[in-house]
Amino acid sequence: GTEREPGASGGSGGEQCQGATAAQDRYRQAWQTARTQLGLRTLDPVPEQVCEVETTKYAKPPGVDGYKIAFAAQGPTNSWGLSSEEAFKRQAAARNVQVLYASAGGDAATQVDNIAQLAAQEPDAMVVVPMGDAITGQVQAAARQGIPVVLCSGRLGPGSGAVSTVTRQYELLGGMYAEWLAQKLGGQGKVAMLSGLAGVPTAEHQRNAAKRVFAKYPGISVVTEQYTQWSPTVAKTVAANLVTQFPDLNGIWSDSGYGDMGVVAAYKDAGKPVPPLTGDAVNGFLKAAKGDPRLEFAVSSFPPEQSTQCLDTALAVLNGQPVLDKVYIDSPSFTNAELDRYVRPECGDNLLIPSGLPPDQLRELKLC
Amino acid sequence: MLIGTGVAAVAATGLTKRYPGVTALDEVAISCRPGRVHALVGENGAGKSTLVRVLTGNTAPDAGEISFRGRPVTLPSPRHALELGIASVHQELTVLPELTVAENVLLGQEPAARGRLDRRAGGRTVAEALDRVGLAGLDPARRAGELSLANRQLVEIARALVRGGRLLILDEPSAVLSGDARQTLFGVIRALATDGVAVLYISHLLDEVRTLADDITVLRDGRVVSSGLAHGYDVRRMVREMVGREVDLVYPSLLEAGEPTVLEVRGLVPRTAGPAPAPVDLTVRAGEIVGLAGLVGSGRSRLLRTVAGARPRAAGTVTVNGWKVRGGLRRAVAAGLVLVPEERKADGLVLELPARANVTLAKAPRGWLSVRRERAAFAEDQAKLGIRAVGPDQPTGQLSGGNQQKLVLAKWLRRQPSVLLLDEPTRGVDVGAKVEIYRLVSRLAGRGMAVLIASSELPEVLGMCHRVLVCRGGAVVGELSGEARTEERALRLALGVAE
Amino acid sequence: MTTLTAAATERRTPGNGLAGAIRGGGAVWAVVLAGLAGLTLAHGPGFWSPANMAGILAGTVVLGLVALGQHLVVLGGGIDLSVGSTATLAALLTAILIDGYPIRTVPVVLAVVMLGALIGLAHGLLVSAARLPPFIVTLATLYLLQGVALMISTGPAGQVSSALSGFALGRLGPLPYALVVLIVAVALVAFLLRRTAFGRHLRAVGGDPAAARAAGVRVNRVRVVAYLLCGALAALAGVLLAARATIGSPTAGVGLELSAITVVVLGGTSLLGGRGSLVGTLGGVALLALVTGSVTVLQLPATLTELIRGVVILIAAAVFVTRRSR
Amino acid sequence: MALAPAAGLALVLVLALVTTPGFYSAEVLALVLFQVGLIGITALGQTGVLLVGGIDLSVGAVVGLTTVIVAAYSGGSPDRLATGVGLAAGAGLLVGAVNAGLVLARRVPPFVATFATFVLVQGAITAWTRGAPAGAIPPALAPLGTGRVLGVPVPAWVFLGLALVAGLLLARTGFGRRVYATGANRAATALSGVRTGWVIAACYLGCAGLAVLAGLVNAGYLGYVDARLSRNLDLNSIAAAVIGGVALTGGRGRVTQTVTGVVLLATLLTWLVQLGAGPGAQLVVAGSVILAAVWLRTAEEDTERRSW
Ligand SMILES: Nc1ncnc2c1ncn2[C@@H]1O[C@H](COP(=O)(O)OP(=O)(O)OP(=O)(O)O)[C@@H](O)[C@H]1O
Ligand SMILES: Nc1ncnc2c1ncn2[C@@H]1O[C@H](COP(=O)(O)OP(=O)(O)OP(=O)(O)O)[C@@H](O)[C@H]1O
Ligand SMILES: [Mg+2]
Ligand SMILES: [Mg+2]
Repeated sequence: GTEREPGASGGSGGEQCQGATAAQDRYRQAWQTARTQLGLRTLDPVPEQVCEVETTKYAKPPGVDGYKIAFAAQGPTNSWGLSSEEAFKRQAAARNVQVLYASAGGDAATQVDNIAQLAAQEPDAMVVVPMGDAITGQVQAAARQGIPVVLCSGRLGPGSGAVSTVTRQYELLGGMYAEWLAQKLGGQGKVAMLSGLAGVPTAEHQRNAAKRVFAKYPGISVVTEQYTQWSPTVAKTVAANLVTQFPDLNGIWSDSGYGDMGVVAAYKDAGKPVPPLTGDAVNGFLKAAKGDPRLEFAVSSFPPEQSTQCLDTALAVLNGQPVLDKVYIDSPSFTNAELDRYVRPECGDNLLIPSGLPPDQLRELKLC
Repeated sequence: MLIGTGVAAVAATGLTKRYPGVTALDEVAISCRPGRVHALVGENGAGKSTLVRVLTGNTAPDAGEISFRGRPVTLPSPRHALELGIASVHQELTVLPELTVAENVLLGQEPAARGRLDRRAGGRTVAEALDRVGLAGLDPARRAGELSLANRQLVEIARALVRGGRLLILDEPSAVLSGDARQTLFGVIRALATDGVAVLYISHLLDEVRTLADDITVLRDGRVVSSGLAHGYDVRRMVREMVGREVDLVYPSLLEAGEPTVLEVRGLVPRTAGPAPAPVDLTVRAGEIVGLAGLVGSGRSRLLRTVAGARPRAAGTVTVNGWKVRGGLRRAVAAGLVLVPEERKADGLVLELPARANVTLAKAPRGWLSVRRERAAFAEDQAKLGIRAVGPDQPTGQLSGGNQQKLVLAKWLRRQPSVLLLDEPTRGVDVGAKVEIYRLVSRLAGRGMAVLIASSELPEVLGMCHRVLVCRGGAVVGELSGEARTEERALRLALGVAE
Repeated sequence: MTTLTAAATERRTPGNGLAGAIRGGGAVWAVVLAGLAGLTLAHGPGFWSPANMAGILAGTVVLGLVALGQHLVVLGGGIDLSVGSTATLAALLTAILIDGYPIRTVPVVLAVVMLGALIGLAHGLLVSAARLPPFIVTLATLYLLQGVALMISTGPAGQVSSALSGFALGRLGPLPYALVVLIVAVALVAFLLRRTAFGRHLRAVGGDPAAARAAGVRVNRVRVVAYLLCGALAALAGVLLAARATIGSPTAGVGLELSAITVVVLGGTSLLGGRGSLVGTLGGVALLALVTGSVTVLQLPATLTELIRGVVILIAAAVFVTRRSR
Repeated sequence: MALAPAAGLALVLVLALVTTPGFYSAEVLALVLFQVGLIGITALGQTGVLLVGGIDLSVGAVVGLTTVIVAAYSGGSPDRLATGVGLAAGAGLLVGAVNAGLVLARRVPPFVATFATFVLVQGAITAWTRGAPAGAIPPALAPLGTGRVLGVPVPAWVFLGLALVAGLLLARTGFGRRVYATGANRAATALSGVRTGWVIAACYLGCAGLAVLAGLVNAGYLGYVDARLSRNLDLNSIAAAVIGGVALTGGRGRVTQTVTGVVLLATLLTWLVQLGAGPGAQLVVAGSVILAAVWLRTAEEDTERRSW
């Protein structure tokens, strides 16, 4: 027909949203917390409707070996991926869940095949750490096959067919960094934006949220937008250019602590003070910040351990308990004022702060 | 037939082609008439192949006109020439090793119906063409790379025949061909001429030119020296005009060979994939020149390569001056045993490097390289061997065949070897250079070097060598020396027919 | 004449069969078969289940299409590093232009494939008419096309019609529908290579352009056609990427070029051109799909998956020995 | 002909002048020179491999491997630095040896052989570090990456020195002669008594060795281990050499061409960052400039040769 089709089948559309009032409150509360933690005057939540999803149709008893849950993971391409998986597996062991695992190696195209292959093994439920929007169709296919899918630490567009999305909200992160920076600069100044990888949702959602915030401040001008590939090496090269090109730069909005490590190194080499800076809390950055008392920053985290909540959500679905279509993870945000509380000088640069993994496991993974 | 009928198939005037440092063609005028075989002779580097490339649209001339059947034409690409009916066999083989024989024959002229290859028609055409060049027994589905050089050349000729043009240009087609195949080729050429095709024929084998040609043009340094009916030329005149002076066309007289045995080969069996050939024994004394004769594929090249350590042996010993040489080319070279291989472009030279670099390649220093000294070395060899080149820095690929061959010789002579193995040393080399190579070899032998020559030119082996060993099936089946060195005996031995 | 030689009849060199098979890409299939046998032993019924088969086969379609195009270009003595970016751009445009309207499906798919062909045409002209080295030309367009995709959208965009995504995601038993596209493309390329003058000319051009030109082959035209087909096939792969994703993303085809070249070379095609085996290329595709699939099926530890991939490629590469001495 | 690649460089310089005021400052120049050093060190190794008709895709993996080994072994302690560097060099050379072994002994096409080792090394790093490399870079390495002598970054000096050495080695020594000869015609060179296998192996080992050095420069530059480093299939080293005019078919190309290519690429990359044109535009500009640069490099004298 000539009609436009709706955004594919099923999914977490808002058609018959059971007003999850409590959840809605918790959502606003998360923004409120971040606001207080960073000491912001204002931080307006992005409008978002959280609904409760009926899951009785997915309810089923566990098999003899417990539930079989597929986990389409990012793969151990960095400490985040590693920690996410370790936390998931630990939780699975505790809950007597059998895990079917697949690693995407950080690549969406590989994950498309991973999901197809995991679905072929007929798991009771599937947890997917989305590597990009390219997997949408395959997630829909799995959902149509009757497998309840929980998206974990990331999201897809509406109509993906996932029962629930469990993640730290990108808009919260990108937005609060921008708000902190704008307020720190008194609404005036030149800002550089350093994102991760072009075209990758994790980077683009945060960047877009930040730009919406900066747009509210006419005095703030974004002088350049660069990508760091979440690599401190690339970030340092980019930042070295910032030093020379914008000697009067007032602030740096960055979405990652890995990038910040490079930024700090570049400014240190140039013998210049680092402008106020944002990012996620990576121990290497915090350790570097400790050596520079003048450094002002605001960080939060995208905790890898949220995978445990993804698993729990999947289990709730299998038990037929109602779940929220969007579960937003809360996690501490802090500024340089609280550095000493969070930094782990005894641990490695790659540790993500605050870590939810027990100390013995951190040691075993050589993170501490 | 005295004079061909009608207008010239192709006529060129004022053709000029310059390369950096050389004028390959200098106001050349030539005309080929239907029904006649026009031979083009000249020294290596005279410009023959350049003329062919210009006439076939492979190279654009700097100046000059070409007219085809009376009408002026421009030939921006080989395809234009082919469409006019100018077919050619180039000196550089253009047979593609990865394509099959049939695919090679039909290349660029595949019969097709609505885009789809007409295999049956193609098969018929190929079979017919192969039959005409005497390759009736060859499987057209074989990969051309597996064929011997000679058969690849015949495949190339078959390709030109399929084109069935009005002008057929053959650039040294016979250089790699055996006697039989040459006769077949001559038959084909005569038949074409009778059908009214104009043939331009290039060869260094002047006897062959004499028997085949109706007209002759002599080229020297890119200029036409003379042109006329073949009757007016004998070999002497051709040589004189080619070289620009009188050349004594006799083999240098053989000096008495010395006493000590320099090269001794005992029970040598090359490692082969198929059945092993019989073990070979041979000796060469100091100052002795020994020839290896045999049919194509009789195993001469393989034997030489095995002796030189360029391919592995299955059994046997090679002794040089009393020292046993174990396998491997480097050990052989160290012992003073060197090989001038048969395919000089593929195996003898690095064409991309300047001439001086090839001369010093076998003795390149471990440490610093002095360009000055290298140039000096080249100048020395140039004088000694009469190498013609623009200068020491000319890319080797631009040198003519004979000069390239001398370069390979020069390379090895720098190592002052005591045994020199020469595989087809005069293939594609002009008469003048040939004589120079003969003299050089005989001079080297005179200084006590042991020389082993494999050649398909029987008169050459018989004239140059003290002794001739005849090969068949990879084995040495007979030896001729002194008065017994006759072509007939050699042939009988090679073919394996009793006297 | 006094030359002593007679044309001996040529004999086939012994071992031609085996050498031929290896040259024909047999080695990769040997590795694939060994892998299949191993997987059957280790995980028999689960591995051969229709759903699992379909999963693995579906993984061959996109790579297979891109590899087919690459095969043509490499056979002709070129290389195309831009296929991943072409596929990305095609995927993004497919989703954006269809935007959920079923009626647009066919015209958009055709237009996108045409666009791919145009990109290929540009490559072909730059390489043959302007005589620029293909490696740099396509490296430049690798960046350029990816840049264009990101300029169009940095995020997910558009939406394909359900018919298209249904086709890309559906299966009949162990056979994904999308496999049909690959099979048709393989048949077409095989036909071109074996049954048309183009196929022969392509190998001739790859083997020795000067010789091919001298034989009257339109060298430039042949090259241009190869690049054009390669671009069109890459775009078709992009369409399938979009169809599988149901939406467009500016990173859909990132990295495909290396897999494609690897697969082609693993299959026994020479990067110098002129020699290649379609069967081998398909074997390479099967091998890569199998490696990715089996890691999931066998539930091997994640930290080892890349190591295993490397070891398998290394073994496959080391197994195929092309002794081409005269 | 020698000026041709420089035309591309001139193009970038003019574009930079027009679009980014302040590009011609000492500070930006230093940034360019740093990039020159970083890209150049591996490009020199790549040049050797290209000259013998090969290609080395494992360079990026060796660079990453070096930083991981140095960090893990030394743990940031200066006394263990030397041993760590030694271990890294050993590992890097092992990769080079595997490449050479595959190419020579098994006649694996270099593209596949080195791609396989690239994936393998990357896999080995992942298997070993589980994605999160531990340890720290000893500060003693910092001068190698961040130091400046006479205002010029140390990596650029290192590159300059190495380029001189490589230039002399290739153009003025018997070894260089053997490299060119081997790349241009291996059969004829081997038949001249040159151990072509060793020549080729030396090039792969040299390339791996330079990749190790580049890894040390990288480690010194950043002071941390960058887990992403080994995941980059580093095409810059190849691109620089090829843009400069080194033939991918072997036997043709000079170090000066590689240097030109390196400078061109480094200038381009720095200019792109300064341009700050956004992700898409940045790539579009990069692609267009590379195209224009090769276009300006007038058609090679011998275009009918196979050369991709
Ligand atoms: N591509 C080229 N570049 C530079 N010089 C060339 C080139 N091709 C040929 N020449 C030079 O032009 C001259 C004529 O060469 P040509 O090949 O036509 O000689 P020829 O008569 O065919 O010799 P031969 O008998 O050895 O085949 C030689 O001096 C050669 O060095
Ligand atoms: N025309 C051929 N037909 C069959 N086999 C051949 C032919 N040419 C070479 N061979 C193979 O190679 C072996 C030795 O060939 P080789 O080239 O050494 O002979 P040759 O006498 O030097 O011939 P040529 O004069 O062509 O160089 C033969 O025994 C055969 O196995
Ligand atoms: Mg000639
Ligand atoms: Mg021979």
